[in-house]
Amino acid sequence: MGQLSGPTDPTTDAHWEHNHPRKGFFTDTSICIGCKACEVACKEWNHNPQDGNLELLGSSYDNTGSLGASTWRHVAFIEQGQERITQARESGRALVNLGMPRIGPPAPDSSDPAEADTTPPDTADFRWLMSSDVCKHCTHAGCLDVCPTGALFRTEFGTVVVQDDVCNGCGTCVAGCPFGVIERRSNGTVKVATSREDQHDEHPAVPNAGIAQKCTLCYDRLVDDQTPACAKACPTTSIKFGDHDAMVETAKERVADLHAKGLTEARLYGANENDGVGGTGSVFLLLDEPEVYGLPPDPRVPTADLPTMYRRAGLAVAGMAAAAALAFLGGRA
Amino acid sequence: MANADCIVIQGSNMAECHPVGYQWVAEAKARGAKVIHVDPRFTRTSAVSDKHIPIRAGSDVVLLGALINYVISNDLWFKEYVGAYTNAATLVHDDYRDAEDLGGLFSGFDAGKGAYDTSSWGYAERGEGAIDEPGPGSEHGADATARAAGHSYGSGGPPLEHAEVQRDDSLQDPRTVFQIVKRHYARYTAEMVQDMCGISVADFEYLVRAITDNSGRDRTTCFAYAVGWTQHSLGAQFIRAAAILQLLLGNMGRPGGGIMALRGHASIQGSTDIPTLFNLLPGYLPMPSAGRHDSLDEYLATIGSKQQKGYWANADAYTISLLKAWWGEAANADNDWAYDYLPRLTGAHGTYETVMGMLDDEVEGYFLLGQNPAVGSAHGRMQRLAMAHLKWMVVRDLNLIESATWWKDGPEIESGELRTEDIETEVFFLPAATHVEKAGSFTQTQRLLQWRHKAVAPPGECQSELQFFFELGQRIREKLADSDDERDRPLLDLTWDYPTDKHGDPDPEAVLAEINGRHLDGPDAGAPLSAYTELRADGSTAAGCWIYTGVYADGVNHAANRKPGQEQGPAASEWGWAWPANRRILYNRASADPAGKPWSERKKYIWWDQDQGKWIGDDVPDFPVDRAPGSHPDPSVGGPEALSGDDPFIMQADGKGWLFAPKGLLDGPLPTHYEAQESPVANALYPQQQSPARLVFPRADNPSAPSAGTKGADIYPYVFTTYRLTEHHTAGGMSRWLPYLSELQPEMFCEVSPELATERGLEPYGWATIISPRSAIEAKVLVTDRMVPLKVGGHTVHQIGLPYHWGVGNNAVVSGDAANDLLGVTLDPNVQIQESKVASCDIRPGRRPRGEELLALVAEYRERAGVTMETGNAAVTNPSAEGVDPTLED
Amino acid sequence: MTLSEFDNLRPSGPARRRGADGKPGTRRRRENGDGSREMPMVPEAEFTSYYGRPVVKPAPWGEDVALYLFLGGVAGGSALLGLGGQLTGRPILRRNARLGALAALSLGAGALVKDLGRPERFLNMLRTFKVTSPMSVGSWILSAFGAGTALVAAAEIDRMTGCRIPLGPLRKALQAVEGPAGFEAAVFAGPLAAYTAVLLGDTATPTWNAAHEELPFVFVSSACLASAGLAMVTTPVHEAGPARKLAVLGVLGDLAAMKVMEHRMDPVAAEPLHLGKAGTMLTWSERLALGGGLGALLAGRNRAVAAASGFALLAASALTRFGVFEAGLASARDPRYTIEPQKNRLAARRAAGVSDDAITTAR
Amino acid sequence: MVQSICPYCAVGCGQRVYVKDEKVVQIEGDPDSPISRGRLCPKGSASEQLVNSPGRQTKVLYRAPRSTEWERLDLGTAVEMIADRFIETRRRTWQQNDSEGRLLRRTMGIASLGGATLDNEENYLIKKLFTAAGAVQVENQARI
Repeated sequence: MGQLSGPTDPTTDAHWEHNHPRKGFFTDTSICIGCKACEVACKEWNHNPQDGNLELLGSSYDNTGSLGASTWRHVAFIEQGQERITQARESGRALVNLGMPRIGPPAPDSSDPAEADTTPPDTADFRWLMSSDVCKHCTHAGCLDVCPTGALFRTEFGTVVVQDDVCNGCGTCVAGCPFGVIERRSNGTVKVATSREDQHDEHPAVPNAGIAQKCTLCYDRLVDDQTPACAKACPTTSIKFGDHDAMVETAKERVADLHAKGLTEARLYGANENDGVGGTGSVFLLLDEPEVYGLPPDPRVPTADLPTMYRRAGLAVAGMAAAAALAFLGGRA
Repeated sequence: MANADCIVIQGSNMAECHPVGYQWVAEAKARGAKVIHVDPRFTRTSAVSDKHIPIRAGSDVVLLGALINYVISNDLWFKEYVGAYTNAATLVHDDYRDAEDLGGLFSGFDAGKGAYDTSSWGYAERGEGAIDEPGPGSEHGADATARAAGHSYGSGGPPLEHAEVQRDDSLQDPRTVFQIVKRHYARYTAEMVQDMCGISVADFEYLVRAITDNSGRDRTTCFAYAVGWTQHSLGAQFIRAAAILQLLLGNMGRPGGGIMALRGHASIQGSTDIPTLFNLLPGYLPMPSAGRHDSLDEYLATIGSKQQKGYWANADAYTISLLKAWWGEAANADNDWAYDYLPRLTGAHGTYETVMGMLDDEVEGYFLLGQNPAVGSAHGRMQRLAMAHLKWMVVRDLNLIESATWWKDGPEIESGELRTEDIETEVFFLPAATHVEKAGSFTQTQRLLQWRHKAVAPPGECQSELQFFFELGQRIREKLADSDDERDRPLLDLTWDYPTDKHGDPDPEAVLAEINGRHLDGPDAGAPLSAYTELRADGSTAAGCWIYTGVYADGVNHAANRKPGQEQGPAASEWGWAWPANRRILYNRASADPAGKPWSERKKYIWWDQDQGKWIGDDVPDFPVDRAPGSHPDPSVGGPEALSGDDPFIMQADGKGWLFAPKGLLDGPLPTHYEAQESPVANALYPQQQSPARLVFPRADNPSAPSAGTKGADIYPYVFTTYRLTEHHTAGGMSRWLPYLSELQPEMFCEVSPELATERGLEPYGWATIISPRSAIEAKVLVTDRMVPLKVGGHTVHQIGLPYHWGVGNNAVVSGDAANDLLGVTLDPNVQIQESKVASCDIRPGRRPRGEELLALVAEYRERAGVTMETGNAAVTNPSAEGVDPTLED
Repeated sequence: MTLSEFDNLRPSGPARRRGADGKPGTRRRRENGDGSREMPMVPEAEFTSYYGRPVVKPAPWGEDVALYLFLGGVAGGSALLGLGGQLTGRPILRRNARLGALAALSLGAGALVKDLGRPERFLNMLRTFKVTSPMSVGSWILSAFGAGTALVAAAEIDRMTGCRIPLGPLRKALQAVEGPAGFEAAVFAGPLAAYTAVLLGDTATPTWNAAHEELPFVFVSSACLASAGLAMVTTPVHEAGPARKLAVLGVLGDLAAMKVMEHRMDPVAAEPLHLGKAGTMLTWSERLALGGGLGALLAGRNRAVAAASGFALLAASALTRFGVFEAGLASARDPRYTIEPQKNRLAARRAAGVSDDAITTAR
Repeated sequence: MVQSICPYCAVGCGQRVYVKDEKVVQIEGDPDSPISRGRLCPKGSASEQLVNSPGRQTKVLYRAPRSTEWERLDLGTAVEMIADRFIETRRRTWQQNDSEGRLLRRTMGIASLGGATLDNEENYLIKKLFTAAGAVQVENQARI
């Protein structure tokens, strides 16, 4: 059993004897244009079936809804007015100030991004946030930890992948993911129009029905030294792919850049190896609180508490045995 | 574009419609460029711009005019550039009267014909009078409209007899172009912008500061537009207005400057270069018109005078080479190179006239080649009803589009207007090949030809258009082989002998070679031409499209050039081939100052190298390469030889950039604000409401809503604008059949502001019915703060956004009502493009009625509004205020 | 005006504010049309989510799994009773408990397999042993428990049929291992009853996860009272004394553990235990347990009362499992249960001066 | 692998088409393209589905006058029928001269509307054939 929480190199933890650097995404939502090329490129490459009921979902231009068994990239659309923008800027500024305890009033230090010129940039009374979500490929992956069959495994690139031929669809991983990413694929079908000419009757059966499915970070492409499909397609490089360390570095530079421009609402998500999942393989730059994008504000890999749980369970077992003993030892009363 | 310091995206939703092109904007922005989006809606482009400025649809000329006015009155124009490279100093004819003086009309308006006589707009000649337009007699605007004349100038300006013009380099003479422009826009102020466009003074000042701060020697501003500008009754003038501004600021012909047209389709540029357009022959040569081009000499004289400056002076060589390419030996000096094999135009024969011709039973047969007019063309109802009048039609597409199935499941079947059993039309559906199942070239929006190789054979009975038309041509020629009818000669004499592969597929490279052209005589006979300058008017060369000459130079398919971008300079001249002559920036001579030196080190592109005695730089110079900056040849020699060293605009007849258009436009020499055909706003600038020269079609089946100030305008109180989404492709033929795209935008919707939703009781994500004088459609309601009501002319204007990708049918993965059904047909007189970006409507909650009740609803609205065939169709709004004798009106 | 289709699911709260200045021409402020509402229980008033959509996904488990939770407990407790009977010479109790264990186990395991996405691959559970996976650990526990239980039950059946099953020489072996097998099954009985609590606790499902410390106690208690209940139903009162005692102990443990659990859980995460279907089930579970326990304690020697109490206890246990199961799924479906406890604990850590362990960082 | 160009919009993004057993298996952006640098929009990314779409029509269909249904037709027969109709309509609607005796040499009975996703070479043949046949009403998306 490897480490269950805290900073670590997941690849080493998984006993890979090699030196592939860990791979990951950096999704910079500040330059996302919401085109959904990532969603389509992903489906195209992975042959994921269409899902949904072909209806407007009632969430701006997002008709995908969330990540799921057949949607491994999901673009969120959020419309916000000035009040919320101000709040976001404030909450971001509060983050900047965190861990910088001061005595007395803040010193007028202009190099401090929290105190930098924060004249709001031009479009401030309204904004439309777009963000492409994906599997986080956590350092401590809940799905992977709880998988009973070994179908989920840690690759040599530090990513987390399902082996379709091993998974028996127990569904534990679905509940194990703090981000709601992995899902068991139902055998929903590719919906087609009512009337088609005869030759179109046959539609490909939904592949991998009944088993857990999620982003593989294009494992099949990585082994061929190819960029994942979504990152390759992304027209504005909002989705960047590379060595995890470099991605984190880029993300940190970018957020510093935006702070310098007064955009204190910018913040990183998943770039901290001390967080509840040991940092994520997919790092994001967000412009508001994570929950606004449907991301958990303080995720924690459930397995981090597993030792406690086993201890408590052990105690309970002992209690049960004691109760049984007590029941019998009372004699034939 | 990546080199720009400021990018103004207006009339385009670039991030949404051209996501990959947008990477260059994103890159410029990352480097510090300011990106401003001016658009009625807050779109995905606005979301990633520095600023979004909401504008009332159709009021763009007011804004651009005010920018021009601001630049002139605050002395912010680029003096050296404007003085040397534009026609600012040129004097205009004495008879010219501006729209400022005539209540919105320019001099020469013929109210009877609803068109301009443009002769008074000409330059003043040295001596006296105006420069005559070449060719026999003066052409009336009404006739020019019929030729969609504006479209013919895709590669340059219209002709002038010669370039000996009167100038006043001090720009003080009131007859100079500069003074005329200055006066014309004097009333286009920030306040007018606020009143007409709904843009606050602060936002206007932000915009003007961004543009002027980023123009000049060191910096450049770029404008990007798309169909948001072209699809208006004054579309061409929107673009002209931007061009005037860009010329004044010195942003034309320079890196990071210019006006970028963002076209919607893979080869839409190509399909105007090699036009499937009624009024053009390949290379922007006009189709001959009866009465105007009855002989080859007349024809050539009207295209380009031998005495004018620049490359159009050689139109004879281009034309005769085309005739040689088509009719080979049958085209010879004795029969005027088979000029009479060409059919003649007698009026406008554009797609909308064609549709009306169908309704009048004049058209029997119709080919739809990858086009879905039942959904994608304005006034979809008229399109479908017209198709029911055809004897036969051929639909070639990948999927069973609505234009192929309208007889079965179209909206008119549902409403009972048409009965399948009564429709006589024979319909042939022929499956087409996709882009990977055939080889060929696309020309993209920056005139770059890129070759596609064939990856696989088409499945089943699918065929490329190339193969289909080649075979169709062969069959027709076989069937007519014995004909001795003279009318069949052009078909029988046609060069139609392309080599084919074993499947009978003609070799597209052979076609490309024919387009490129070859030598017919002399030592090089048979060899491919390498540049259009090699074309001759003596029958010794043949070329199917002169502007593409060079693409097959040395027998090499340069469109297939694929040197990786990362291995070349920024102009990437070894990837594909750009016409003309592989130039990436047109008129790039203007990137250097009159003396030939770069305007600045930062914006260096093409410059004069004194030692080598030629122009050099990052691109192919768009100029005679050895013409020294200071040279001043005798202008009377005509042609390229007459270009001075400081005449960068080599396709214009005087070598200058046109602030004022003395020729070529049919609706005014200067962009002037008129309201759209249907508008709830009165024109605050002039008594004249709509463009007087717009093309209207007063027919019972093409009614217009009353405009502001007339009775019934309040029945259709809202403005709607149509647009597209990233996830879909035009009429949906290539997207609504694909599950991956359909699921991303599954249903037709309309975008409305919360205010409008409250006003009309619209439920978010519920249904609404939108009613225009033509039709009514239903859509899901997307209530969003991205739509903002604008305060215009004292009242609130609500705009409704409608994507136009859906259509009614049973075959696609997703379907829905078509926004284009709401539109009527009103056209820009210059290019005959319809006005589909703005029109009037009403909206109410709930789904639309079905069957006959739908027609009753639309009729009831028309009745309440008092709509008649005349509504909105008067050429002159207020004759007495505009100096027009009202008796001349029809 | 509402902007989200989820608005009608929202409890009526304070009227949402509209943009204050509705003047045309200026962009209005926009309230979060995506699920914000006032939170009475939490000082931080704002609750934001993405259009009210869940953050975590509920386990794709149907009621089969809840049934298994219940039956697993029954089986485990029964094995203990069986061993007790074996050791203290209560043959009927022993027999009934052993058979009960096997029956519960078979049904439960069947339900579990049925719930798999690919039931034909159920054996893949045993291709590896992963201590980080309670499901894996549980599969092995189940197997081990199953081995002993099957043996002792086989022996019982053989005895009941008067040794008429043609076992040949195997009968000797079976009789030889019967005793040790009873022990073996009992060793895994407790873990069988308890591991399912870890299985639920070790998820991101808010209510389950928040209950992870006490849930094992609830589950073993529930297992005790259920198995005791079964024995009270099946076994004559004269041999069921220990079962009655175990029932009383189980009820006490169950009620206590439940109270402590609810008390120690994050108050928001505990809400689903009281709401809706889960709330109803857990309320009735408590009542039935109490009733069953009192019956066992006061009138357990009456066969009829004993049987009724036994049924009540079985039902109580089933309702506990179904209730907890359902509460968890409900907590996963509403983003509030994910977001609020997380925000609260983050704020609490920050208030305590821990500022380096958040997933959101400014640099 | 074959180099191609995206058929959707006028940006002209480079594509790489991967073929296996005479079937297109994948279409991706071409990183060598200086226009697109390997990137594609959602439509471009869906190109493979455009080619292999389950809804794609691969057989010739014919609807006879007044018929309520499609019927199958052989490709050769269809082209033959179209050629016959082309010639007949052209003959019937031929205009040799206008009222003033000026040459027209055309038919107004045949029209075409082409998409702008056709190749230059295809447009060239269409324009050439129609012009030679005197059919002037040739239009495309550029005006729509």
